[in-house]
Amino acid sequence: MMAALTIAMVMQRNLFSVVVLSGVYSFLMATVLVALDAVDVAMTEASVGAGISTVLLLGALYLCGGEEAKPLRRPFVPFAVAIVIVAALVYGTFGLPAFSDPQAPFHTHVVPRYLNDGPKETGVPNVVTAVLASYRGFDTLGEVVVVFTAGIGVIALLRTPRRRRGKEKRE
Amino acid sequence: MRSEVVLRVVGKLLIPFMLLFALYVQFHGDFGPGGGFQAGVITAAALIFYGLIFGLPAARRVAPDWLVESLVALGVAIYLGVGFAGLALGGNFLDYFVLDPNPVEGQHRGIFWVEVGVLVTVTGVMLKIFYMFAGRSRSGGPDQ
Amino acid sequence: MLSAEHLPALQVAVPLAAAPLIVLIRRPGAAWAIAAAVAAFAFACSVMLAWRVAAEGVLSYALGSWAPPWGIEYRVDALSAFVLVLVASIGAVAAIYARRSIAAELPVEQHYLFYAMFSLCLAGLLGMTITGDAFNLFVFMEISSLSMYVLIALGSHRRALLAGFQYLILGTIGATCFVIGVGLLYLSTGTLNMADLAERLQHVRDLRPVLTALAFLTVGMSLKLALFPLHLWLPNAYTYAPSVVSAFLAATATKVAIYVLMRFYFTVFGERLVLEALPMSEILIALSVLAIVTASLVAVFQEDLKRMFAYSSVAQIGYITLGVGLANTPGLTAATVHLFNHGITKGAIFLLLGGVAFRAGRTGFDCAAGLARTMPFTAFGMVIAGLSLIGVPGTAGFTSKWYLVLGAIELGQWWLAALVVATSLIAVAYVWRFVEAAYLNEPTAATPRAGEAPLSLLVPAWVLVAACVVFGFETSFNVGGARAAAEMLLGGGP
Amino acid sequence: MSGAQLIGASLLVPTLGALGISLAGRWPNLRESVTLLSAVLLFACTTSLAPAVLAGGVPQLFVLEMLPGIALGFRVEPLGMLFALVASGLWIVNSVYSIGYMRGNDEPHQTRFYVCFALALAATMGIAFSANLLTLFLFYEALTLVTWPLVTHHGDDEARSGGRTYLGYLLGSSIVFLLPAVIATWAIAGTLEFTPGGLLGGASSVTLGLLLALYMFGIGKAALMPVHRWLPAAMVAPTPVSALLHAVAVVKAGVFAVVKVIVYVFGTEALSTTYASDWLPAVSGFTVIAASVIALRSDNLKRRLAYSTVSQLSYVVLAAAILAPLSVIGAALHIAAHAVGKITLFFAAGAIYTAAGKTEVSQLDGIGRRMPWTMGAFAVGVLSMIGLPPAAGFVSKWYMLAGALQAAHWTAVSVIVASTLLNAAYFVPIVYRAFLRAPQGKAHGEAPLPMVLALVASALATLALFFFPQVPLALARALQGG
Amino acid sequence: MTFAGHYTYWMTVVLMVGGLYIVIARGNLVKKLIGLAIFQTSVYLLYIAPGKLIGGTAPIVSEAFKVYSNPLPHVLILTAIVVGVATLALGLAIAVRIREAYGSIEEDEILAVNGSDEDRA
Repeated sequence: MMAALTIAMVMQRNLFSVVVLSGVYSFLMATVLVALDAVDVAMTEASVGAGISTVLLLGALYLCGGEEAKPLRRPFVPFAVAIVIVAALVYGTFGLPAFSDPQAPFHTHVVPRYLNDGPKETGVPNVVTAVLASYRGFDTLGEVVVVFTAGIGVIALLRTPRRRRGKEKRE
Repeated sequence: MRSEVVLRVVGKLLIPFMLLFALYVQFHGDFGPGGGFQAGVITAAALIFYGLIFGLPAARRVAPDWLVESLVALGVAIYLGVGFAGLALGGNFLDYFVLDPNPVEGQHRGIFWVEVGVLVTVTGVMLKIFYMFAGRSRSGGPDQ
Repeated sequence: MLSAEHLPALQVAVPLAAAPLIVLIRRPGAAWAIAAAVAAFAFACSVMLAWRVAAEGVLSYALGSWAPPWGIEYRVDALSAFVLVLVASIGAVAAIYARRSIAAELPVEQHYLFYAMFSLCLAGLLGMTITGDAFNLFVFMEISSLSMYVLIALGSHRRALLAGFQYLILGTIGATCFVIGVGLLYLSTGTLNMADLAERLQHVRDLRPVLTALAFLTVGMSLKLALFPLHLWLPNAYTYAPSVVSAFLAATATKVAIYVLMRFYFTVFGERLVLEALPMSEILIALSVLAIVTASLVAVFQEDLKRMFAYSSVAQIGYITLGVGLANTPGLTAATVHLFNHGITKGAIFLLLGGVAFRAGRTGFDCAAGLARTMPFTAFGMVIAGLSLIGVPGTAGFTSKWYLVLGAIELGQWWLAALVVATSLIAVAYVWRFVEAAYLNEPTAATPRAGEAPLSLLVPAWVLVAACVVFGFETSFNVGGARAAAEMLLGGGP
Repeated sequence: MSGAQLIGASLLVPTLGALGISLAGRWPNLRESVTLLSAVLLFACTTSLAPAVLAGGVPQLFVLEMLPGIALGFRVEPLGMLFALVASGLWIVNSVYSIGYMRGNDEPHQTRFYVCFALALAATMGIAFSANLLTLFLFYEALTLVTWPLVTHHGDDEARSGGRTYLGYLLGSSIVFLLPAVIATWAIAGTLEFTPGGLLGGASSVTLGLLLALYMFGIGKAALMPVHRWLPAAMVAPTPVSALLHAVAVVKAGVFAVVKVIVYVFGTEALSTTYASDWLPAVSGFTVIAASVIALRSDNLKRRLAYSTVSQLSYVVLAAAILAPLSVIGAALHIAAHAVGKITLFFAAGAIYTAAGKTEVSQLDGIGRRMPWTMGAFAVGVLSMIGLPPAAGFVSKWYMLAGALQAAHWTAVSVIVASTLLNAAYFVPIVYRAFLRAPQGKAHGEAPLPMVLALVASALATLALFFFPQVPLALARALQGG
Repeated sequence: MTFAGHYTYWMTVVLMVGGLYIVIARGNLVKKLIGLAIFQTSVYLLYIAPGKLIGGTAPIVSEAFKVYSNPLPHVLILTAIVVGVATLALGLAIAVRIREAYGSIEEDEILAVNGSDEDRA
C-alpha cells in the first residue's frame, strides 16, 4: 500500500510515464484488493484500471500529444483543500470501528442475510454475484446504463463530420 | 518484419483462448469470481488486441460498426427485458422469482440473462470506444 | 397487466428503455417521436403518482421483490412526488420543443444520439428523485450527470466543450464526495436504505463519522446544485449548451440536486444532526445570502442573455437554499415551491431564448435591441417570466417570495426578510435592462429580423410562461404540495 | 345585474376594451371608438353599482384562493365606490381629450398608448374594489407596470430616465416597504381582509408605528416626501398620461390606499388611542408646505402642477392622519375634488402646449384672450385648488379644516391655512398673466375641439361637485359610519 | 482506537488527497482526469478495507469456510469502478475534441484562446 501511496505522489511528470504509472498503480490496487478478499473487485480493477483505462489514456495521448506544461497554479489553494479534507476524514474515521471488527454494524445489519440465505434464495454461491445481479440488481442495471451512456456519449462526441468543425462559431 | 509475424501468430493462437476465458468468467461467475462485466472487458480486450495486431480495418470487418453499436443498445435492452418480463409475469420490476415455477430456478435464470446483458453492452461499449479513439487522426475528425 | 402499483418502476424504467430503443432504430424522426412519447408518458405517470400519494400517502416499491433494506426500494412521498412532477413536466415540454431547435443546432447524424442522451438524462433525474436507496441514488446521479456532460458538450460553440469538461470534473468530484459520505454512513450503520438509515442513525453512538458524512454529502451536493462558491461550472454550462439543454438543465438538474440535499438533511439525518450538531443552518443561510447578492449583481452586467439568466439562476438557487436553511415550515415550503416556480420560470426563459438563438444564431445582449418589434411574442413572454423572476404578485415567483419572507419573519430575522425583498430589486435591474432594450430601443443589425420564432418553439415556451401566471393565481397545487412536503420533512422521516 | 356581476364587469370591460383596442389598432377611428365605448360602459357599470352602496349594501366577489387563506376578492365599500366613480367618469373625459391630443401632436405608438390606458383603468378598478391587502397589492403593482409604457411613451433618453425613476420609486418602495408590511400584517393578524375598525388589535404601539411607517412610505403612489420624486420625473409623458397619473388613476390609487389602510387596517379609533401615528401629520404637513414652495419657484407649467399635486396629496394623508371623523370625510372628498380640479388644469396645460406650443409660465402672457375657454376652465381649476367657492376644493377643505379644529390639531390647521395662501400665490399669477397681460408671439386659436370639450366638461364637473356634493358626501359619510 | 485499526482509513485519505491535489493543481486536462481516477480509486479502499475480516475469505459460500468478508461493499465498488471508467472515457473524449478545437489541452492556454475570442468579439 505504501507503494500505491508513493506512486500516487510520484505521478507528477511526463504524461506517458504518468499513464504507465497509473496502470501499475491499478495493479497494486488490485493486489491490495485481493488481499482484502475482494476478488471480484480485484479482477475488475485489474482489467479496467490496468487494461481499458490505460489503453484509453494512451489513445487519448496519441491524439492529444503527451507533454505537460509546468503547473502554473499557485499550489496554495489545493494544499488548503487537501489539509481540510485530511482533517475532516481523519476526524471522521476515528469514530469508525477498527479494522476487521466483527461486531461493526456493517457486519451485523444487512449483510448476514446475504451470506446466510443468499445461496439458498438465489442458488448462486458467489454472494457477490448474487447481490450484484439479484438483491441489488437495479443498481447493476443502472451501472450497465452508465456504461451505455458513456458509449453513446463518446460516439456522440467523436463522430463529428469534418464540415461541422468549419461551421463552429468563433465569435 | 519478423516481430510482426510473431505477433500475428501469437495473436492468432491467443485470441481464441482469451474469448474462451471470457466465456468461462461469464458463466462460472456464479461459483467463482467474475461475471458479465469482467467477461465483457476481456472479450473486448481480445478484439481490441486483434485490432491492434491486424489493424483497425480488419477488426472492423470482424465486428462492424453498426453491429457494435447495436450490441451496445442490445445489452441494456436485454437487461430491461428481464425487468419487464418480471412485470409481465405479475411480479415487480426485475422480479426473478416469477421467471420460473421454482423461485430459485427463476433467480438463476434471471441472473443468467442479466449477466448476458451486461456482457453484451460492456463488450460493445469498450469496442466502440476503442474504434472511436483509434479511428481518429491527430488532426482530428474521423479519417475514413 | 401493468396495474397502478407498478407506476414507480415504470416512471424510471420506461424512459430508460427509450434510450436503447432509439439507438437501435437510429432514425432522427423516430428518435424524436420516441423521446417525446416517453417524456409525455413520464409526465402522465408522475401526475398519477402525485395523485395517489395525495390520496394514499407514501408509496413504497420493492424492486426485484426484495424487501428493503436488502433490496432497493423506490419510495414516493409528498416531496419526491412533487419534484417528479416538475422534472417530468419540464422534460415533456423540452422534448417537444427539442425537435426544431435541435434540427437547427446539431448535425443530423447526431440527432438520435442526442435524444438517447436526453431520455437517459430524464430517466436519471427521475431515478434520483424516486429512489429510497442512497447508493442507487448515486448510480442514477451518474447516469444523469454523464448524459448531461455530453449534452452540454454538444453545443455548437467550441467553448461548449470546455464547459462540459469543467462540469465533468466538478460534477465527478461532487459525486465522489457524495459516495464518500454514503460510505461513511454505511460504515457506521450498515445499511443503505434511507428510511433504515434514518432509523438507525438515531442510535449511532459515535457521531463523528456521521458528521463527516454530512459534511461530504453537503459539499458533494453543493457542487451539483451550484451553491455559491461552487457554482463556477454553471454559467458556462448554461451559456454554451444547446438551447433546449440549457432550459432542461436549468429547470431540473440543479433542482433535483437540491431535492437530494433536502432529502438527506431532513429525512436521513433529521434536524437533530443537521441543525444542532453542526451549524448547518447558519452556514447555508450565509452562503445563500452571498449567492443571492453577488450573483444578482454579476447578472446585471452580463453581455449575453443566456449568461445573464444563468447568473440569475445561481441567485435564485440561493433563495431556495435560504429557504432550506431557515428550516421552519414556511421556509421549507418556500424552498420547495420556489424549486417548482423557478423551474418553470427559468425553463420558460431559456426556451424563449432558444427561439432567439434559432433566429439570430446567438444570444448576445445586443440581440435584445428592439426585440419587441421583430419577435413580439418572445419578448412579451420574457417580460412575464421576468416578472415572475422578480416576484411580482400574480406570477409564480410571488408565492415563493411570500413564504420566504414569512419564514424569515417567523424566525424573527427581519434583516433576512429585508434582504430577500431588497435583492429582488436587483432582479428588477437586470430584467428591466432587457425590457428597455427590447421595447424602447430600435432594432439594430444584431437583432434577429427573420420574424417570430416558429410555433413549434413558441408554443412549448408559452406553455411554461402561462404556467408562470397560472401558478401565480391558482396555488393549490404547488403551494399545497410544497406545504405537505415541508410538513412531512419536519415531521421526521417520510 | 347583481353586484358581483357588476364588479366582474367593471374589471372585465377595460380589459376586454384593451384587447379590442389592440385588435383594432390598424384602424384609428375604430380604435378610438372602442376606447370611448369601453369608457362609457365602465362608467355605466360603476354608476349602477352606486345605488346599492349608497343604500348601505356591500357587493362582493371572490374569485379564487391566491394563497391558502387569502382569496383574490373584491368588496365594494363607500370609499372604493367614490374612487371608482371618479376614475371611470374621468376616463371618458380623458379619452375624448387624448384623442384630440394624440392626433393633434400625432404621437407614435398610439395603439400601445390606448391599450395601456385601458389596462391601467382595469387595475384601478381592481384597487378600488379590492377586499383585502393582497388584492390591493396585486393591482397596485399591476398599475405601476402598465403605466410604465405610458410614462416612457416617447422612448427617448429623457423618457427612459424618467421611466427608470418612476419604476424605481414605485416598484422599489412597494416591494421593499409595502410587501413586508403586508406579510407582517398577515403574520400578526392572520388575515388581510379589510375590516372596519382595523384588524391589528392588540399589536404593540411600537409595532403599529413601524408598520404604519412601512405602509406610508411603501405606498409610494401617495408621493409622501421623500418618495415623491417619481411624480415630477413622470412629467416626460404626454399630457393625457400626466392627467391619468395625477387625476384619474395613479396618485389617487396611492392616497386611496393610504386612507383605506388607515381606516380598515389600523382603524382610526385604534390609532388615535396610541401614539403610533403622531409623526404622520408632521411629515405630511411638511410635504404640503415644501411641495408648495417648490411649485412656487418652478417656471415650467407642468412641473408646477406636479408639485401642486404632491402637496394636494399630502392634504389627504394629513386629513386621514388627523383621525377625526370630519377630517376623514374631508380626505375622501378631496380625492374626488382634487381629481376633477387637477385634471382640468392638466387638460388646459396640454391644450396650451398643443395650440401654442408653450410650456413655461412666463410665456403665458395674455393667452387667455386667445384661448378663453381653456383659460376659463383653468381658472375654475385654480379656484378648486386653492379651495375657494364655487369649486369642489372648497367643500373638501372645509371638512378637513373642520376636522382639524374638531381634533384641536393646531399644526394641521396652520398647515392648511398656510398652504392655502401658498396655493393662491403660485396659481393666481398664472391667471393674472393669462388675462390681464398683453398677448405676445404669433397668433393662435383654441386647441382642437375634443380637448376643449373635455376640459370644459371637467371644469363643469368641478363646479358641479360644489353645488351638488350629495353623492360623494353620502359615500364619505358612509365610510365614517362604518 | 489503535493506529493499526485505522491505518487503512488513512491510506485512503492519503490517496484521496493526492488525487484531488492533481485535479485542482494541474492545468493539463488529461492529467486532471488521471487525478480524478485516483481520487475515485481511493474510495474503493474506504469501502472495501473495513469489510475484510481477518481469517475470513472471499464471500463465495461453500462448506469449507465459515467466515466471509462483507460482500456488499464489493458490489458497490464494482459499480463505482464502472462509473469511474465511464467518466474517464467521456472525459478523454471531450479532451480530444478540445484538443481539436483549441490545439491544446492546457487549461491556461485554452482560456487564453477564449480571451482572444473576447477581444475579437
